[in-house]
Amino acid sequence: MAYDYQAVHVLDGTIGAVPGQRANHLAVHRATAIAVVLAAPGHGAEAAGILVADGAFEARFCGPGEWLVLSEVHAPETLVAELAIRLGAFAFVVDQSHGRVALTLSGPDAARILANGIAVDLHPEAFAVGRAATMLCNHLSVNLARTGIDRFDLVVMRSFAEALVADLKVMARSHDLSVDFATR
Amino acid sequence: MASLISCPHCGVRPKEEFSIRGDATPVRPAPMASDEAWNDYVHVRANPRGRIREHWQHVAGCRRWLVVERDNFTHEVFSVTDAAAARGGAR
Amino acid sequence: MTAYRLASGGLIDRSNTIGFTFDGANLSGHAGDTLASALLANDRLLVGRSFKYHRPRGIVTAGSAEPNALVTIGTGARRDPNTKATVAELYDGLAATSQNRWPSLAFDIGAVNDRLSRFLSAGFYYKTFMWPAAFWEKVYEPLIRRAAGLGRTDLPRDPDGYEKSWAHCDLLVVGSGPAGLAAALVAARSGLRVILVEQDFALGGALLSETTKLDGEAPYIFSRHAIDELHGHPGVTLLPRTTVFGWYDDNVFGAVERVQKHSATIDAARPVERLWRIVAKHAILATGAEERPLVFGGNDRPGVMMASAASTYANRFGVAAGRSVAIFTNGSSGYRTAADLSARGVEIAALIDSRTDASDRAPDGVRVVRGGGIVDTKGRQRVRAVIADRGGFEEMIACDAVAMSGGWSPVIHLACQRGGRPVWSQALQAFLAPEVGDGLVMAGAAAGHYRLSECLDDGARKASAIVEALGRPVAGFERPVVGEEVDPSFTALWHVPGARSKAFVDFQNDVHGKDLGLALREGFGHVEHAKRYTTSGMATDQGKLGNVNAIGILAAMRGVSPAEVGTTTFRPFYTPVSFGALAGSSRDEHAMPVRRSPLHGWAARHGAVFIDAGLWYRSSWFPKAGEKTWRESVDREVRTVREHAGLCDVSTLGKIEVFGPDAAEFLNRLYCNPVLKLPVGKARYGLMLREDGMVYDDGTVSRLGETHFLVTTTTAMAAGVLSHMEFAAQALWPELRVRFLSVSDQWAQMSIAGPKARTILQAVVEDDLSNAAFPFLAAREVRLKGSLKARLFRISFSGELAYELAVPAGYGEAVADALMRAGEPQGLCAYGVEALNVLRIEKGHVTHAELDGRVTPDDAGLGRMMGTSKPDFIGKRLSTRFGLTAADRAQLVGLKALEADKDMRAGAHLLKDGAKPSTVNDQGWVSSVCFSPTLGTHIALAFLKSGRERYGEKIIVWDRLRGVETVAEVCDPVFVDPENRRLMA
Amino acid sequence: MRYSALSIFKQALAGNLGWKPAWREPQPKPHYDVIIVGGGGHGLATAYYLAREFGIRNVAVVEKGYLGSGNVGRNTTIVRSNYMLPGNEPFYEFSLKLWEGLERELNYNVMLSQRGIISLYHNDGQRDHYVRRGNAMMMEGVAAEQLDRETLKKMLPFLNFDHARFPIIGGLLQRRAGTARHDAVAWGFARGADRLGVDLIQNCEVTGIRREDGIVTGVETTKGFIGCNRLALAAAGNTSRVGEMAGLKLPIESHVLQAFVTEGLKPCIDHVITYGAGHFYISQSDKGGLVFGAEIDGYSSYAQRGNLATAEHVMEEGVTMIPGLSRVRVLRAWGGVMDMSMDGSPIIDRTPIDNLYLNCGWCYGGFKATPASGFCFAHLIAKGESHHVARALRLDRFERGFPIDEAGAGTQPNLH
Repeated sequence: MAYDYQAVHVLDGTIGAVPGQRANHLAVHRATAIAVVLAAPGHGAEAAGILVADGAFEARFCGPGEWLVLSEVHAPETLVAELAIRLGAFAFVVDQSHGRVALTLSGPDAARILANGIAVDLHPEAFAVGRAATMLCNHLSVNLARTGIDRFDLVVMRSFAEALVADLKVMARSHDLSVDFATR
Repeated sequence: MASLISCPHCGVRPKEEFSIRGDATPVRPAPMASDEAWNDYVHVRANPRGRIREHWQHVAGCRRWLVVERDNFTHEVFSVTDAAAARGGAR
Repeated sequence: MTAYRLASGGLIDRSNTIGFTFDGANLSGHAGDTLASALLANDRLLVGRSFKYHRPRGIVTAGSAEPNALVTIGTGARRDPNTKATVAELYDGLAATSQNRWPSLAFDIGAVNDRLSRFLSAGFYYKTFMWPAAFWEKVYEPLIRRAAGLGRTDLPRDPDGYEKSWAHCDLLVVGSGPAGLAAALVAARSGLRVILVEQDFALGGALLSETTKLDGEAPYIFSRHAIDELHGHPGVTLLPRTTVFGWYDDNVFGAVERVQKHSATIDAARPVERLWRIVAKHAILATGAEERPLVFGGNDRPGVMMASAASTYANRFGVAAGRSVAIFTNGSSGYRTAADLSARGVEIAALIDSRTDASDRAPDGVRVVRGGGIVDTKGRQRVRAVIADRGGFEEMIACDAVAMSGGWSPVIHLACQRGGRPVWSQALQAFLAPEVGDGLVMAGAAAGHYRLSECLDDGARKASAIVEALGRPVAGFERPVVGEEVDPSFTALWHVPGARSKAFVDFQNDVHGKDLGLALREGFGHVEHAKRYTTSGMATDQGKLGNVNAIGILAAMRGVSPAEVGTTTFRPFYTPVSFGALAGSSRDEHAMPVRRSPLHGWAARHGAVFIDAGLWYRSSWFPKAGEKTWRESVDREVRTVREHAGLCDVSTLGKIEVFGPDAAEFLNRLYCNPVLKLPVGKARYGLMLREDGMVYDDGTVSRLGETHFLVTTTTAMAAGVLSHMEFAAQALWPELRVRFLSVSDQWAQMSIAGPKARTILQAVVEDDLSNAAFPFLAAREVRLKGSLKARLFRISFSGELAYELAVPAGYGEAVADALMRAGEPQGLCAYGVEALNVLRIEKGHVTHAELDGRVTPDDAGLGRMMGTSKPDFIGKRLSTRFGLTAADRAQLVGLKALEADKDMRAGAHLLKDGAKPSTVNDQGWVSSVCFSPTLGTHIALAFLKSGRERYGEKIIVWDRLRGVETVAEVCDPVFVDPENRRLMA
Repeated sequence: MRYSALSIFKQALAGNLGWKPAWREPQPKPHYDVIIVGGGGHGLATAYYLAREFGIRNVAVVEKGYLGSGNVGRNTTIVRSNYMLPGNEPFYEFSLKLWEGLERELNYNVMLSQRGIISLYHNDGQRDHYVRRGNAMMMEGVAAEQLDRETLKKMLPFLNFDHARFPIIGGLLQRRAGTARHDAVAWGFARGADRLGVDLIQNCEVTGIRREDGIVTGVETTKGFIGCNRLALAAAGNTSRVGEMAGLKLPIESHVLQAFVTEGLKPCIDHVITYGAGHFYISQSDKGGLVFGAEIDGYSSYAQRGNLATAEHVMEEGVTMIPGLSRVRVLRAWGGVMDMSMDGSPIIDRTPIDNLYLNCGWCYGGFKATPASGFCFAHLIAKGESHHVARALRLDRFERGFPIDEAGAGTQPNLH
């Protein structure tokens, strides 16, 4: 007997979609491959160099010698494999495609909504496009990346995704926000 | 301190992103050090009023352990360094 | 037009009439009114009763220092007790009720206290009510409690929402009066990010009630222009209705914005209050100055108010404080009030000036009594006359209001919240803020610059200095031309001599001059003692009006300067802040995040009952049709596992991957048992100690590669263990080349346990699972049929042949479903943590019920695991301390119930048969209990003194709390399969 | 002068002008039998019991500020004896028994209000823990009751039973527990000690400890040298600083704990209630303010002030336990300096230095201990040996391996 396993998304049934494409939108990504790269001790600079120079991946800073790498095009296994090949002995690569959930918050009020739970100054001069860091959003640790003036990605532990979406809705209560899975 | 800590890796963050362990001055003795040295390490604290060094972890951020040097009366912070760097270790 | 509303003037919108109620009476006011101004306009001067003597009290101020006019606003679950009428913005449908009176505001039984007041002097309660002892709780205390207190609540659930927000700025300006506006304008024009906060609903501060002209116009015109300009700067945030309540370390300010406290209908989509945490590079406190009351006989009579308040009511709200107002002053401010009121057609009964040498000019036709003082007031619920004394000559002056001005105190509260002590200024006869460093400066009246021109200049100057400090070019600020202005000089007068009735210092708490005298007489002369003994300054206004007078009076009595007496400590909150605002949206079900296992949906589909375990919800048991109690379900699940097989969700266990050339050495130092030689592909039980030698956590260590490990932790300690490992790696042994990552969320993990486990698992796993190919403690990657990669560990908590299978979280449900289908012919059932608990108790396995932080490995029967030959591991050294190796320590044992009809339960203690219950005779406690379906009896794990020597002993399981005592037999804690045949099968 | 309803009546008729100071303001004598450093609750109680129980009256209490300026004037006034471990429970029960007779003993109404403390629990594990604790109390003869959810719903209908993240499933009640008026405790002991001849010396900061041949002979103070035969430290959060003057290194860290009070309300909460899903605890003072607190801020501090993040967290716990608190306004926050010990339990012991005695490590539970702490410390100083209920509270218990770790949190003081 062979099995064909279907993956379920942690927010299936619990996302509480707010339909429409409103001024601000929270999109939950279903199929982003996510890996964590841990630089081998003493090889932080080499690993960073390879990740940046490569350009094929979007590496987001988590901490010294630690990055989240997101990919919309790779499957989890291929992402890990490709990273491992490129990084060689300079890093350990761990698949976290099921361990994390990626979301995108966009819209003119995005920074204002986030300020209802995030202490980091999100003024574009203080947290510029391209910056990423791990930080607290209310009671949850998230990796926040600014991908545009009015566009942020959040990456959160899978088991906290439901709580994060609930929190973001409350944070956006005074703003116009739609919530759904990303269409692609 | 007590409202914000400037993480050397992540920048200025609110206190609640960190958890604190305590005095960073005692150094773990060698396994064969005296009973007194071990008792001092685990139990005894100088606890001065004024300039102190404490271990804080940036748990909700980069998860690094930091040494925060600060005044425990004025709450002024003098420096925040990575604990491993403070011990001269690799990252 | 209502009784005291002036015919014209003020910043109220007379075209917009607003209806409200006070104690049920229908009244009306105008948009722009406060509740207080509207009540005054309606001749509702009596608004409350004082705390102790229940004296009738009126409106004293026009701001946030108000001690008397506290009312309850709102009805039902939206009642806000103790709300200051003087700052409450009037809105249509506002329903206010008075407090601390019974049966009515006008007739209050509690006022009998006033008649008895000489027996109720400061601290009287410390000296009596001591006999008979039982009377305190039964009689005296309930009486005191009922008489005390202010507003009423029966703690209904709040229907409204709250929000919190962070804000960042170069400059925070607190207060939107002349100094604040000037500062904000300079900073905004210079391109700074500015936040301007104002506690009032209208921006403008003193400019809204000031009459000195700016550029020839009413000053509020200037403030409107300034605000319009500020609105146009993109870097400026204006926050009216927002009070900065606290100044915290690193120049972080707490502020609360009243978003919807000025409306009868609440928009549920928005918060009613918002808490701001403002991170400011610099801050300017332009908080103004508070006028001081004068301490004279009868100074609490309704109708007696601050002179500045009388001016504000007239100028800003178009309300007369009275028809004929007596003014009592010790400085120039009283003359300004006289001018303001006269200009609006209010009669001045007299202007009584305590100074003999004043040169201020009163408006034409106003009678001035120089060198005089009020010694008493007449009237009951409204003043109708004052008795003025000049050089021993007394005179009764008819009036229906008294405006008093005792000088000015800069509002320095925030600047003193971080330990800085106020500094007495002899010149200003006031306390000024201490120098607190670059981050925070005072400006305008808050800095002791009282003249309007000085306020504007000072605000602009302080902001310019900040712009410069930030390295930016300073934009210009051209101060408007200031008309004739007042320099409010005064001669301090702490206590008006010759008081003929009580002269109050603290209005709300009914502290009068004599109370302070008594405190001093009894040795409570230190300002903190005096405060605590008399309760002066401890009311909801925190002494904003009274404290400086109290200090002055103490100083005078002690014959020292107020500087020597000093102030009490300034602490948050500047004005009271609701629990709701401080808590924000983190309440009820959202108090803490919910975590659900990747198998949650699977468990739910199988009918699981969930319990919370830390932040997680875990499946507890899976009731089947016909099962009436949880025990029936759990017993069935246990039997099924022991006889067939069961599947249990163990995804919530912490999982940490460890990498690096020194990974083995690192883990060898972390666990008390040896790890170094663990072969690749094998797992091992691991026990972690704290440095003090007590057990911290247990779990498993699996070696997935030479330099790659996976460790598991208990659900409860997952976060703690990760931090502990990070500490060890970063702070203790940074030289070790090791890295790790929590992968808890990546994996759905299920335990398949029972004699049929292998058969079932083999149906979905490609790899050979035979005992030879995959023996006990094997741990490695396997491939599921259908090519999904998984991790498989042959470990057992239940004592059965068991495996833990981990698959990427999203596939968890599908794999669990496949296993359930594959196991159906074998009798596989889903089982929950309750059954798991029974299984592990039967097997004598410990959890945190046993490992409670006070237990050594030896206590738990795991002493053999200690790798004592290892050179070092965390906890090694202190585990050899005398007390941790003492022979009479409580050791883990099993208990078998001997009385079938009596319950054993966890938390019971142990006593020798026949021993008298006492702490000395206490032999230990029961940590875990279950009914064992396998043994058909109740069994327990317990800690018993020298327990391992006592197998076979009959012991009393003593549960006096639940009234159950029963006898049990002490035995080995492993009840099932001590030879481990089952798990090796 | 003796206090009574009659004295109040008489004095009132005389315009309250005849009241005498509650204590003298003496100048220090050159030498005392015993000097106690610290004029807080514990120091004053020690002085009182030294004089009253053990006949040692040539005693001075030296206080750097005003009497009661430390934690006795800065706490949440809770009095209870619901402990679990044998090293603690008899001691705190002894204390509660002393509380029960304190008012008549001191002729001072400290307003002990035995309104009961209810410790809520939220899951089976917590229930078992509280049952273990309740049975430990009953072993010591201390009455405890287990309350089920239905009983709690009747007693405390305002609790969050139905919408809580962690539902309340029961509680442990000690009826004899309650609150007392904190300042009055200091004042009552001060007055009592003064009447027995103890010199209470305020505004007198100890700046050094003089030793001759290793033996303590007195203290240098801002009012000059004062000699003594025995020196007793009861300096709470400043213990390490005073101890350091004698070369002592102690198992103590000083931490800040915030407490809060709301505006006055008519009676609405009649018990002391503690929240098991957090650390929140609350009661209502006789004046009507709700007095509450929760966990310590967690970092070393001598600043007597806390941070906003902790305050917000305390409020979150508060409204989660009692949703109706939401619209109640918090009036004031304050911070005390806690002498956190390494196992969360106190120390009443001799020190390695002759004639130097130590009373410290009260963490944030010192108020309830005040009478027993004073009594047992006085016993130790007077008799040279520990009172039997305080025998476990030794300084050397850490190195010898006999911690009294009520929380099971190990040697990290901010976790207790």
